[in-house]
Amino acid sequence: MSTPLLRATNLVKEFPVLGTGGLLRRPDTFRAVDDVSFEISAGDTLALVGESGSGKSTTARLAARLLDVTSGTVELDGEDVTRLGRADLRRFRSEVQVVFQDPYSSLNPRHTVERIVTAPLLYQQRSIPGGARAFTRALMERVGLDPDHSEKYPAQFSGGQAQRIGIARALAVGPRVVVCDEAVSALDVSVQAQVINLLRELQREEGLTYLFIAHDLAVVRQIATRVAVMTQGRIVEEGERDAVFDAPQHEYTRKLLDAVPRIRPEWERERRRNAALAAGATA
Amino acid sequence: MTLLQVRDLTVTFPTPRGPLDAVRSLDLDLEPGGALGIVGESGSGKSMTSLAIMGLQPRAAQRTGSVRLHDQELVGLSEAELRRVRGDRIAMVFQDPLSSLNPYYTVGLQIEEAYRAHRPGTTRRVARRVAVEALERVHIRDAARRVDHYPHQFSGGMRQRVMIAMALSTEPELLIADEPTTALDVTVQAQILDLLQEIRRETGTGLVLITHDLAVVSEVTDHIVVMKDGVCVERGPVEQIFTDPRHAYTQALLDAVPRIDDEIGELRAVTPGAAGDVGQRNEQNGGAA
Amino acid sequence: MPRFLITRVASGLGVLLLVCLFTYLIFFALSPDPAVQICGKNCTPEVIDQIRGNLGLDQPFWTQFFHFVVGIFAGRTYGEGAGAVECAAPCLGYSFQSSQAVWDMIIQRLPVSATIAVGAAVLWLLAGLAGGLLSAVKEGTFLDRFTTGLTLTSMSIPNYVLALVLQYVLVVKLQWLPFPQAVAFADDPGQWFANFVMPWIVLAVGYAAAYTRLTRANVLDVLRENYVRTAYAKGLAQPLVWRRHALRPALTPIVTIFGMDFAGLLGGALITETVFGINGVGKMAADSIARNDQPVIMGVTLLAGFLVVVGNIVVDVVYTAIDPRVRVNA
Amino acid sequence: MLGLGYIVLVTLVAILAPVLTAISGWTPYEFDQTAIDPNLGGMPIGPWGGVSAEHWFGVEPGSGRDIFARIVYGARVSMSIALSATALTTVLGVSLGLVAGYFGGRVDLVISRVMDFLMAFPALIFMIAVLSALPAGNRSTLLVVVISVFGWPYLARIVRGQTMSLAQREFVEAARAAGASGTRIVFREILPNLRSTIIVMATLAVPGYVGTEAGLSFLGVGVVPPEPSWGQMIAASVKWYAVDPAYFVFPGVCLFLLVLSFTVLGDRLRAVVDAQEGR
Repeated sequence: MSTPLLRATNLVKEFPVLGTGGLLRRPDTFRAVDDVSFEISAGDTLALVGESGSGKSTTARLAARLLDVTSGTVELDGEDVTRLGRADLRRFRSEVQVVFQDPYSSLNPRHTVERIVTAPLLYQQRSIPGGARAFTRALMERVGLDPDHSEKYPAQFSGGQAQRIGIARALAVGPRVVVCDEAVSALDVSVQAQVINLLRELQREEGLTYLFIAHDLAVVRQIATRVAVMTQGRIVEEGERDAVFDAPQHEYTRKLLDAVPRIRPEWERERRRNAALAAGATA
Repeated sequence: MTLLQVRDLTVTFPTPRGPLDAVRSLDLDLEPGGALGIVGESGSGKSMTSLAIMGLQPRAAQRTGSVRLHDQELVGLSEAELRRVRGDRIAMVFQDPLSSLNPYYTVGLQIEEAYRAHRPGTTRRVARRVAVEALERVHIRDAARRVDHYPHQFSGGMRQRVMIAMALSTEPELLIADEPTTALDVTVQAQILDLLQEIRRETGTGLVLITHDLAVVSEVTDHIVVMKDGVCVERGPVEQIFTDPRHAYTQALLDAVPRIDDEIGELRAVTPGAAGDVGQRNEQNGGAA
Repeated sequence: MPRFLITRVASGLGVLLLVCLFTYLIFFALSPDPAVQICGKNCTPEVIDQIRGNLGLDQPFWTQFFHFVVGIFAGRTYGEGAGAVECAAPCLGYSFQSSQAVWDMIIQRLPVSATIAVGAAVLWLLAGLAGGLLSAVKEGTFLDRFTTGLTLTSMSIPNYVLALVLQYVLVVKLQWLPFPQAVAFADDPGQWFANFVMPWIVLAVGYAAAYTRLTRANVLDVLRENYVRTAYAKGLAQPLVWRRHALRPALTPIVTIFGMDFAGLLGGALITETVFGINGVGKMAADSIARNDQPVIMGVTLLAGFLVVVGNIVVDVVYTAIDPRVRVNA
Repeated sequence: MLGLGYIVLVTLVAILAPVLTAISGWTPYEFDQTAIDPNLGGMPIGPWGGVSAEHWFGVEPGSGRDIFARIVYGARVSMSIALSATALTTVLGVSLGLVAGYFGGRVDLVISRVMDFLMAFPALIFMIAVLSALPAGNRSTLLVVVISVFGWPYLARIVRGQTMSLAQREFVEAARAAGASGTRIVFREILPNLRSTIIVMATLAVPGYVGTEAGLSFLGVGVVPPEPSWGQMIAASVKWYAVDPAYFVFPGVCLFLLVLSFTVLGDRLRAVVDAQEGR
């Protein structure tokens, strides 16, 4: 079997507890991520699902090396990246990019779109192919934004559009892996659907690999190929998407699935039938 | 005989570019013991609706129309008369329970004051017993001890239970819950929704549930109002809305909901024109507040 | 004693030690030889040497500094044999000018400075809180704008200018008040009050303006909080909402600032005391600076630093008592 | 608007001081014995402290020096010291605040302790002591340095707090994910977001420093005579104010108006910034 594109092995992350510790005393630690391992093959989407405090976002940050691990390794293409120096880290940053939860918070309010999406190349000291303006326009078109708005500021865009800017920034360096940390959670349902579609389309066209962090199981069902369920810093169940959703093995997974509010399937079926009838009638 | 009857409710804000309707010509009806869901995306005016029913819209806003609770008209009441309705006959639960509770006082005191505001002459002893009972009713364990704790000592779900206990302490006829589970985890959300259902069953309190989550309203309410840009685009019994939506916006919204037990297809996103002529008014004004 | 308090006291002591060291260092490096000063005109090199020996000025810097710090806690002895002078703890040395013990000088004048500080604090708290609340209640009205204008004006008058204006108008022209002179409260309360009222006003005006603005801003912020909306939704009357739900959260941060301001003032209001010729710690400091009386300046500096540090700690303790979020976590 | 006008006026006056005194005919250092009455202990001759066509703002009692000329040159001192001190404090406060707020940990610990120390320090007593002990040469530079050393923590504390909250925002994490170094994040990502805070704080610092300079000069440790300063003139007027209030009024009013103008300007700026940021 070929090596997976991204592999995390026995990840552990501890944080000092605020208010403990002093001059002579080590602070107490809280283990946010406790022995987590997973693999993602190229072109796949692994969804990390869990409730708040489950450690899923910390895991994502460890995988993207936004946080340093306490122990364990993260491998990209078989190379351990947890201890990369500055120059090698830059290479890693051009392979692994992140899309964040809050589109407004994740975009610098004082920078224009052009400055935002070209910043990664600048920070990695790479030249901008075709010049900043043309590069920005092409990128904006790719994520479904009007290229004429490249000189606008984030506040001038709607939430969904702002999240597209965030995606464009992630794509700017041509990454292979994109970590989506609750990337659609803050969006209205209509916009959420658009952004999910965009992410799927990009994956289809460019063979991107996603590590998708979410608490919304319905969203995960729409986008994941594999699912890992986290609680209290550990992965309790991992498997193919349909296997996890249709035949959950772990008690916690079952509890989680049971809690999700649903529109009754029979209503749903009837609605589709009605919609089809209506479409037939007008045709 | 209706519990809540809202007619032609309009909330208008003055803006530099002229007045803007956050809610326009809204009608609502709720039978005693019924549950009405108001669904909409951000900026649809659903939260402003709940505040306007209580007369709690921001000072700058202007409210017109009619809000009747049983036979009493609430629009035009004096502040003192309104106060007798608020918290006693209509109670509210808000989205973020942490910021909605005052961090400086125990939850007991905050429940007690809600009760005593409407039962003048109640002794502290009695009010305290009411507070403990209210906490017990929302299934907070060890209520006699927890009543003296501060809001930050509770978890998110427990805080929302405190808010509900506070709302219920006066045995209101109507409970308005504005996104009561949005800030909560899915397992906690399920518990809170169960609690709301249980309360409705046992006390006959009418419920107005405001949310952006279609699946939540489909489980909890029996009538639904769909709002967009301050206007009701569609209303009806829950089954009809979910099986045979008439308005293009409702259809598009339902198409866009990602479903957990569904075959995977392209989600049909709401296109800007889908709402038809409804949205245009506010778009000219730069969108609803 | 909770752990955070130990940490605070320890870091406070550290700050004091640094204040001590820096002041000492500056004088060591900059001042002309104090022995020459003390000795006066008809002086011989032998006498100078003897004075140096008695004061320990012939020793290296760190030794001098060490003796000084030890003296504060344990007392020290100047000179040797029959001429030795015992200086009991807390020993801050002796004035070069008057040969009085610095500690005694401070203790003598502290009540005067404290009187000024307390009176001014009462004034500015009353005016600041009332002005801020009124301004917040009447937000956007003429009264609010007037108060804002008044606070900006008050903040812009340098206190010595205000002091001179008051003195000119009230004393020279209208003759409502006498020229300030030291009178004990017990001897003549009316005279006592007449003496202190101008310093109180002069000191209070700037603070009152700042507290007005702060109170107004805090109250308006708190009124936007969700829990205030909850209180209205519960059907509470506006006065109760204000009193219980807005006032306490709005005023709590002011406690912090008040503690610091008051502590800062307790150590003497240098300019005000000088202008009015009131014999408090502040005027003593100004006089000693003019006469290069190093031990006195050291003493006042240390006292002021000490008061600020203590004020800080007191504020922390009070804060844990009034803010339940801090209380339970501590 | 009036405030801004006055600031512009004082700035122009400060820059054009030599031209103005050439027009008025008196330098700040010339004694005019004819304008004072030696029989009355050197009282200026004429009403309002000797205001006349010859001496626009009257003359100094005792010496007969032209007050207009001294006010004009005093404006130079006030403005240059206050503005230099503001510039220096801003640079110190912003850079140290940014560094402490962003990097946290030990760096923050050290900078924060220094700030605590400086803020607990009885600054006024210390400033007076240091300035009186130091040689009088180049007093202006000394004043700027001493004022700035005690002034920067107040700005740094605010910058630190804002930096800490900005550092929590996801765009900072995004920059890190994009490969930005700490310095780049601080200066490219965070600093632009502090722009309005810094402008407002600096504007509000100026009146404080105008007041501090005048206060120190009033106490006799600021600008050394015969070079004029408003604070020093006010101090000199104390002996005379009962008989010659005009001598006190001119520098007092000029000083008050300058402080007030900057305070009002800063307050307006703050309101505009708050409104823009929707607070």
